[in-house]
Amino acid sequence: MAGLTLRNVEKSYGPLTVMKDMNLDIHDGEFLVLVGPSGCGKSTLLRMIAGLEEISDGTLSIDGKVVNDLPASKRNLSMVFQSYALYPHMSVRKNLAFGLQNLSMPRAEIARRVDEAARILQIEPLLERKPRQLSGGQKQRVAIGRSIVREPGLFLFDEPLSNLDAELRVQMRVELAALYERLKTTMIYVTHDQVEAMTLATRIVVLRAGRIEQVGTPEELYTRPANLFVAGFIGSPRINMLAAQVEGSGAARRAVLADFRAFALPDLATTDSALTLCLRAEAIRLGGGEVQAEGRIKLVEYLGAERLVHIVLPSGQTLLFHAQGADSHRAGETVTLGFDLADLHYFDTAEQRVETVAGQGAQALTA
Amino acid sequence: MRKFFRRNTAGYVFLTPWLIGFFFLALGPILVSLYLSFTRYDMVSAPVWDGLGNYQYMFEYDRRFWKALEVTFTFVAFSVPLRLAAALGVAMLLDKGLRTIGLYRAIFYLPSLLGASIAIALLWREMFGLNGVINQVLSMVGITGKGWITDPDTSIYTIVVLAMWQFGSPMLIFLAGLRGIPRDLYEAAEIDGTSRFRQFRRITLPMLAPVIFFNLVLQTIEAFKTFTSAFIISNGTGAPADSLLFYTVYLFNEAFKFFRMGYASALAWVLLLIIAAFTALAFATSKYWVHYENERD
Amino acid sequence: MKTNVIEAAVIADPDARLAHEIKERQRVRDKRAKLLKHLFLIVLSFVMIYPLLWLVASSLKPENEIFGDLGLWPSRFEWSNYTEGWNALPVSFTVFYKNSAIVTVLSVIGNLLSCSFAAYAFARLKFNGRTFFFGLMMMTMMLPYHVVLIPQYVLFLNLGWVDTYLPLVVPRFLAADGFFIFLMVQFFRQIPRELDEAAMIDGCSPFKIYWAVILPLSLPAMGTAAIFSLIWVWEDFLAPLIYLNDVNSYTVPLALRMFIDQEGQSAFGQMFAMSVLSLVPVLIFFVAFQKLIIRGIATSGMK
Amino acid sequence: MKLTRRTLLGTMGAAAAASALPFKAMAASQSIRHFWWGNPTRDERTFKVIEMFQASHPDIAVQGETIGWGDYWTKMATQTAGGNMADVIQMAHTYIHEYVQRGGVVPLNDYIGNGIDLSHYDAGANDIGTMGGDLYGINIGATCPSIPYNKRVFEEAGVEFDPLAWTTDDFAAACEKITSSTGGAVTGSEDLSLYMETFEIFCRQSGADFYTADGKLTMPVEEVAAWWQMWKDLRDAGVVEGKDQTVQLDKGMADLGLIRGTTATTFRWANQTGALQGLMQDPLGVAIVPQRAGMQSGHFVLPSMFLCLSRDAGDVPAALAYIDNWVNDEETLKVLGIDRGIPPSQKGRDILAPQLNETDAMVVKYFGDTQSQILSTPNIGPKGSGEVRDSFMRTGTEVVLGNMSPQDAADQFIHDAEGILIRASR
Repeated sequence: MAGLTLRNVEKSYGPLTVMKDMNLDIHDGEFLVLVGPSGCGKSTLLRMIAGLEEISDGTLSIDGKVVNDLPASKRNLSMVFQSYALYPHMSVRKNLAFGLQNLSMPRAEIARRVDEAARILQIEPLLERKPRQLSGGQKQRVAIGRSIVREPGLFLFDEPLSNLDAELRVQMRVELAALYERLKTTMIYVTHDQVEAMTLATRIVVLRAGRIEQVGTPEELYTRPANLFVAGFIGSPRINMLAAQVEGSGAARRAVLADFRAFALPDLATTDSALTLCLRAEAIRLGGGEVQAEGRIKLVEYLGAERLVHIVLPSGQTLLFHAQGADSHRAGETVTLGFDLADLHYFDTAEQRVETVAGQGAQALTA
Repeated sequence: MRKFFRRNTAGYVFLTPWLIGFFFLALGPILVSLYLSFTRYDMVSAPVWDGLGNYQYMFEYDRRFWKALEVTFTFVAFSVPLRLAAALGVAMLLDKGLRTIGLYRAIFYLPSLLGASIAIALLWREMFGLNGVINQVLSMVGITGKGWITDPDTSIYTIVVLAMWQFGSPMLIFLAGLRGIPRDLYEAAEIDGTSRFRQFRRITLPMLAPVIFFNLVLQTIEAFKTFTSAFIISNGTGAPADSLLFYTVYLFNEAFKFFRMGYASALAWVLLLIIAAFTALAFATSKYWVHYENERD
Repeated sequence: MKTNVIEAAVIADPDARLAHEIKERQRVRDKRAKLLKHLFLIVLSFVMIYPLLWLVASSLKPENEIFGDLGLWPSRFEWSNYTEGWNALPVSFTVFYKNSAIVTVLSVIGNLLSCSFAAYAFARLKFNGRTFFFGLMMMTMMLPYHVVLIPQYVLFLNLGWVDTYLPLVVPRFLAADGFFIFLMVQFFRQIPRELDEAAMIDGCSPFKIYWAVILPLSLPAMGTAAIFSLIWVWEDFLAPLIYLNDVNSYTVPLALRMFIDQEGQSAFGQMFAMSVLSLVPVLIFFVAFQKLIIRGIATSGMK
Repeated sequence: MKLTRRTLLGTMGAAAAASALPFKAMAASQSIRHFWWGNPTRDERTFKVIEMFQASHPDIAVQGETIGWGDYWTKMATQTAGGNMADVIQMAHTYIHEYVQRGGVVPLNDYIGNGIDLSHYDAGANDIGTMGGDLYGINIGATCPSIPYNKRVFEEAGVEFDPLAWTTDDFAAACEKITSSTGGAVTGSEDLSLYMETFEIFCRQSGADFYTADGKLTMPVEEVAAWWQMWKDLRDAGVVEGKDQTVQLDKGMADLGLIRGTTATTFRWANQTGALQGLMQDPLGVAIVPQRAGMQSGHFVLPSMFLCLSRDAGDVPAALAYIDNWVNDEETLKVLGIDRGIPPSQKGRDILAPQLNETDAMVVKYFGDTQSQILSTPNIGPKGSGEVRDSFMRTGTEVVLGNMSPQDAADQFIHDAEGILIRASR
């Protein structure tokens, strides 16, 4: 079991600095997901934690001990790679046992652990096969098996599901979640898929360009995105964004939108004259809402239990609306749509979240 | 400091045998040869300092030096691409399918095993001679041949053919490289209906690039240094009319026949610079066409 | 259900039958291509093997027939070229083979070990000066050997190594041949780096990674290197020529050079006979080791 | 066994260097090394001689070292550069001056009659081994120029000639006759225009020598031109081998038209006749290099091989004993035979007379019969004369290929040769 602390961690390749002043506390026993678009530094961060990548500056501690110069094998962790990285010349059994043999563990103990891992992951019949005789999902299980036999204090996952097809990915996601429930060991998981992040994480770290954009539970990220980037990145379907001009001053400030009628703004902790208003797809109301506009339905995506309705506003902007599966709207219809002010997220020109002063989170995260 | 050691220790430990060999066995002789290139040295008496004399003579007076360069460049220009093409072609033929491959592979390697022996020299002179096999075959299709190997205009190409014929070592390396290409890439391409030629261009060539690069660099170096075949076929003289005066043949004769080791050393260092320039060029361009799987820098 | 209907329709469709026929025709064409390929390989084989046939034929001819008549078939078979050739020199070929075997086996082991060490460092380990040393290594391959011959001889003479096998063997344990280093570097770099990293996390030291991951996955490259190394050492004559003085310590290629005297009595028939025999061990090794290259299939195909 | 142990130790690395040292210590005792170029027959004979010598001199160990001609000189140069020459070395007349003039071999004057007994040698037998008044190389086998010819072809073509007194005209006529009678399948002779050795006799017939005693070039340009012109005429007449064979230089015996059965004659040193005969089925005869009408004889005798004491000789008395045994001991002379050339003493020839085979006997007879034609011994060439020979072949090639006239080529060659000698003398 292990907790991690990163203090002012920096990473540079020669003159190129890709990460600066990274500070993060990872609690013992949590499932932390690092998420962000490609090139955001999430893999680099994971590899620095693993000891595969040198830390240029700052400190990394595991359980309060600085491990910057500790080789990977001494950090009591295990890692699952995107390409599985199974040793092609060893049988599955050998792949699982290899790391344990390096610890010169008694033979019987190795056998016990390998068998147990094989049982948990249901790969017992595959033990004598070579990796090339396995399907993608089977390889993935073996790769996970290889990391659990070591019984490490910390699991690292580097986009482990990205090489699997959609169905398997969902299945493996569930199994991973179950595994976490069973082990309750600290896990750090890198992905670019926010669905994986939302479903697996106890906490999510959203990264962009080597910087942390927000840290929080999935609910926090979804309900209170700290900035426009997180708002856009977290949540599916993507959040609706509306540009607004602020007119007037003081209590008389009004938001002027292209398609909706202007409305009075609540008391916001900003004086910017332009705002971005964000609205989840499920917050849009057809035929209702405090602020309304006319739109035409362009497309309806039927997903079974629900429908995703694309509505084009007069200005040409498209909004997404989350409807029930039984909803009867058809493409081509003209509808009235609206929203409640309470459902709006406000972001200033610096793309940071702006809280309503009356609201509970008065202290803006940007401070 | 500790970090420095941690970073470097493993690398230097693994490099130790080479470092010992380089510093204790190779570097000394290399530096001595560089020193000798500035001297007159007949190997019997002590070397005499001559400054840039050797280099000056080489570039200003030595007609045979330029001739040797011409011969060698011609050879490199023809033999390297032809030999690599032959090696790659045959390697690809042997890579897939046939059950008797092992036998073919051994047979195709045979000429390289025979190397440049006296037997090969005798045979080559025979085959490309006036009444040789080549002319007999040509006369069947109505072409009157000539003494290919004794005509100064064509003799170099018989050595090119010899080099091509001995394509065994690059072939073997290509084969080993082809073995490293995952089969499923081809299977996927097959399913997509990709033509053989496109498969070659889109899969084989890029996947094989590191090996092609290796063969290209090494074959170029070796071609510049070609010695034995030209030496034995011309009885060490570079005849006819210096048309087989390969650079190293000239160098060898200057050193061991005419007792001018100092001059020969100067010749060697000029050749080294030429080869180094070509190799550097190859390395410089390699980043545009050679990619290593999963390599991070 | 719906799909079944469609399938049935396709089979009944004349176009589908045509497609089937095309497929069938393609199979025939593939067969023909295979036949052509074989034919081509056989013709090529003959071209490749002709010199060996000539060599074998010459080795079976009486001395005074070898050059007068260049046909392949001897008028009578002179097996004595083999029996007498074996003992024609002051020292029997049994000794020469033993000497060659010692030098070759040690050299091959030395080459594979030391060069793979250096190659692993160059291909996989990060250290200051890597590019610089790699450049130096490449440079050692570019200087014509003949000009370092004498300084090297003087060096080994001062070490007291002349007339022993040390100058032939020790450099090979010190990765003297850049060719093999560069060859292995190119192959090592093809192995996915994540395997090293997985092994690192699995608690492997750099040496263990080299030994348990890199080497087993480089069998084709190591096999190739072993074959080249064996052949080149076995056939090398320049270094033995320079460093060995005692005829009792001569290697096979050196012994072959004792048959021919440009200025006097030569024994071409015996020389050819012994040349043919000298190819046998190399060929056996070649056939045995090329399996390593074939086995490469098993280790590739990571993804 | 000794070597095996050393080798195994060697694999353990640099520390093993010490294990090789005992060899050095051994070399310092009464032991010498003898290095020669050989072939299976010569090696067998020489090792027999070493064995016999060691039996009679148990205190001296002799290590015999041998390799073929081509590699011999590379190894010799390397050993010389390293200061590790064998004590007793074999030299050829084409190389001895290079080593003498650079100090690679030492004068033997002090030891003659004082360690080495040469009193039985023919007068003048050691002239070529003597440079600047000092004897450097002891003649261990004499030879002379010769034209070996295919007796069967000559007879079938009906050529009648006196092998000891034919002229260039006779030679041309014979070539014509042979070529026409075989319909061109066999030409009269190899084109010898690039053989500088043969040209030397031709040149000497005019009274001129290649070099003066102190190494100045004296070969007349007219003689060079005349030589190349003579062969050009023969070539144009189509009675000698074509240019294809001619432009290959320094051919080994296996490449000779005489051996291949495509020409009837060539040039070789007389002592090589036996080796030629071994590669052919037709019987060989030997003739002199054809005489030019109205000119003097250019024939001469020279040692085919020398024994020399090297600069690096450690145990001089042991080496002297070995050399003395070599040239005097009757059993030794018997074992050596005429493999290295004809013994340059009556004593030696008498000892061998009973054991000669047919070809050898013919060669010895030829050697004796031509003694009367010897007028003088050519001066040994200076440093660089080896390169002059190369230049001769190269420039001559241009004539053979028809790129230059004999006269232009001769001018060019003499000009180049002078340049070569100047460069070599630095």
